[in-house]
Amino acid sequence: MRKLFAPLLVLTAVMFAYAPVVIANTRYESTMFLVQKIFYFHFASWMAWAAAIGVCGIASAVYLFRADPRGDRLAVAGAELAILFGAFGLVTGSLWGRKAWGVWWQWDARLTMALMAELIFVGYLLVRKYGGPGAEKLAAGMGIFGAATTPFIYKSVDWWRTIHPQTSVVRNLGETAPDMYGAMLFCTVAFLLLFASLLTVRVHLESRRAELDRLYLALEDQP
Amino acid sequence: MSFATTAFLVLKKDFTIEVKSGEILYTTLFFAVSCVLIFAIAFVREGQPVEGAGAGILWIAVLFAGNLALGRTFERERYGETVRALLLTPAPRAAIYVGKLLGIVALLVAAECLLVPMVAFLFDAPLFARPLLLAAILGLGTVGFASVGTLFAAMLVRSRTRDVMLPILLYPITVPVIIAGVLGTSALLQSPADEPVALLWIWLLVSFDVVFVTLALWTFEPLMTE
Amino acid sequence: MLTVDRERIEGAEGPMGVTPSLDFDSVRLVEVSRHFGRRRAVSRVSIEARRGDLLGLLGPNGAGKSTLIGVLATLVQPTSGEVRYGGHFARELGPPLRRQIGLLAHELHLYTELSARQNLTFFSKMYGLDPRSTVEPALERAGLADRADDDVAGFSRGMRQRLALERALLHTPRLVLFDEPFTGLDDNAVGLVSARLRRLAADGAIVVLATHDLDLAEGLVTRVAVVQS
Amino acid sequence: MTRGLCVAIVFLFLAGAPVLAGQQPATEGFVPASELPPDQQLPAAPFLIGAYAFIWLALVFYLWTIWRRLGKVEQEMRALDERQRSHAR
Repeated sequence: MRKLFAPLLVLTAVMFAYAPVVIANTRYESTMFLVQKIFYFHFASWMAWAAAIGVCGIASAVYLFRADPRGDRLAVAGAELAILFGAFGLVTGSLWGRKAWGVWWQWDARLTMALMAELIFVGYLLVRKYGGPGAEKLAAGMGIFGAATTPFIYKSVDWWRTIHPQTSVVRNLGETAPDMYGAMLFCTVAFLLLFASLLTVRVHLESRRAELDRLYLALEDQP
Repeated sequence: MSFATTAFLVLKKDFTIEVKSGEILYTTLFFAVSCVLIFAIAFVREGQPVEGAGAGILWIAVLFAGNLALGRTFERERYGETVRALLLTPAPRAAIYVGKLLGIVALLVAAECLLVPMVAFLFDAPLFARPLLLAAILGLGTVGFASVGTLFAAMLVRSRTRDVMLPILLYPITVPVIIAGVLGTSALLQSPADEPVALLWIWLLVSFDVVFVTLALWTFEPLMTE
Repeated sequence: MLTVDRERIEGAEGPMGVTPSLDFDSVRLVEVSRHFGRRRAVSRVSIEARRGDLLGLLGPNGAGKSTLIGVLATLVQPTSGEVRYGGHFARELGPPLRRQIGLLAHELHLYTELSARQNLTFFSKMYGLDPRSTVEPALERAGLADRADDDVAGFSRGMRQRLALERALLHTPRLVLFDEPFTGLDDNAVGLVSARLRRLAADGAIVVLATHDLDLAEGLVTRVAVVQS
Repeated sequence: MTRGLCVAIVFLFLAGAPVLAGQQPATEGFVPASELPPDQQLPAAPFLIGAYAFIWLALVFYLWTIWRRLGKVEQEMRALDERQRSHAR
């Protein structure tokens, strides 16, 4: 991982720096014009967010059943990044909504779902912080259940309120506007790479903390 | 020890204690009733209830009371650390979970038997127009909420901050149950009742229940080991 | 020592499983540690106890005795190190192993809302025993035959302790774990509990007793392990 | 080593920022003005810039928190190391 990290970082940074150029070179969408360009980062944020939730859920299960501390570290990192990318999605979505629908918050299905999911992962961090000794295990339960409930929240909120563009829009893009589709793919890959680098850095922080704990214990063991 | 026998024993034990003291049943019922009355203050305008408030009030009362009942039930197991004694028996641990879950569900169903007529009466809601569909929504929603709630309350027994942690963890995760319950019930309260929509929500509740009961059975044992 | 058929053990978790029997002659902790972050509950403890031993885990409060008892009871997972029951590891065994463990902690593991008889009946059923043949003798031994149908809530500390002891031993476990069993007992009750412990060890059980009270432990335990904080 | 990496990330992202800033005005000139209705052009830009700016700021802020937390851990490690050495003496 360590060997791969430096190239990963460089690639992420280059793609990220180049993304605005790619976006600037796409055509304007016919009904929303300029504000539509938020979409590229907005969509990419959700992809990275979904990846973060998946990582948190799976890593929690690994920690719970294998008692492998690496699973725990990965799960914390996943939960924090789910909050970060969720915030990206919520804020860009809200700004888009302000322009497209004239209100900041419309109880739109996807935004509402994202807000609920944010609650779950903030809850995850709260358990870790205030759960007392052995809270990692409680948090692992929260991680598994949080990841499992997200699709249900998605479906239920979808049926409750739907004014968000349907996912078919994304599919149609490939045929109607290949440059838009390309830019979307480019941004998604950039965000996923960003997610991977942030995950690596955050896991590194957690393993340093574990190392510190180990040193403290070793110090106590000395005569 | 078979799975069913264990679950039944744990349920019977909880039932015996509850019949003797009645503590959790009466406090939960009283709390649920006061919830409904408090909501009446917010949702009754000029002597008339706000349209469609009945479904929301009914579900919020059930979920708040559920949280209280879960906390009390496991406080009882924590006192004297009987939860450890249960885990130490050779009985399958998942069966202990099922026994506790059935107890909570029975308690909440008892509370609903009181709340439904009360909400129908106070808010002029035609709750008894489609009794079977309403029973299905309430029953499935209760099982969904209680399945996650029982697991979390059980694992939080070890935590000092369990009182605040339980609602913090439980409500966000059971958002689908809350949405499906409230919207399914309001679909039934419309005139005429919107049956296809109610069935859609029932379908969502069924899949939620299946997924979460399975997950809880699967994770109960490792989550309960310290 | 009995070899255990893995498949039958796994079946024991299933709906129709029957708990197979399992027995062992010794319990061994090898380099067992349990940490909570940088807080250490137990650090690299190695002890061994055999049948007939009355092993005293001595040490001040907060030295991790309760955690060790929890580890031995399979309720607490060690961070590192291994726990062996005879030739087996704890994680291989599950229900058949729990069938052989009896635990009496400072908290008494009794439902105070239920009567003495109801408590014993419930737990004997949970252990898959026949309550008709186990409950009455246990009540007799606890000296509670005449108060069998009174709620535990009305019992004195000594009565509760005697009942808790019999509850923990209902299923005649091979490994008997006691965590501070003498707290709040008068001299008479201490004598009774001590006599019961000696008899258990003489009957071939492995008895582990955790206490901070050196005076009581002296003359009772046959082997000593000191846990330092 | 890790601290260096963190600095490198922040630096690289910050280096990207001027590109973004430089591109924003360019996007408005990218399509001939006739293709955009005049009432659409101005009001949309702040939202777009705001959205992208938020992502950058939040990202930099998050990296800063990781950096700070990592710094704290490393500092504590050094303190521990020193304590151990004085202990040995």
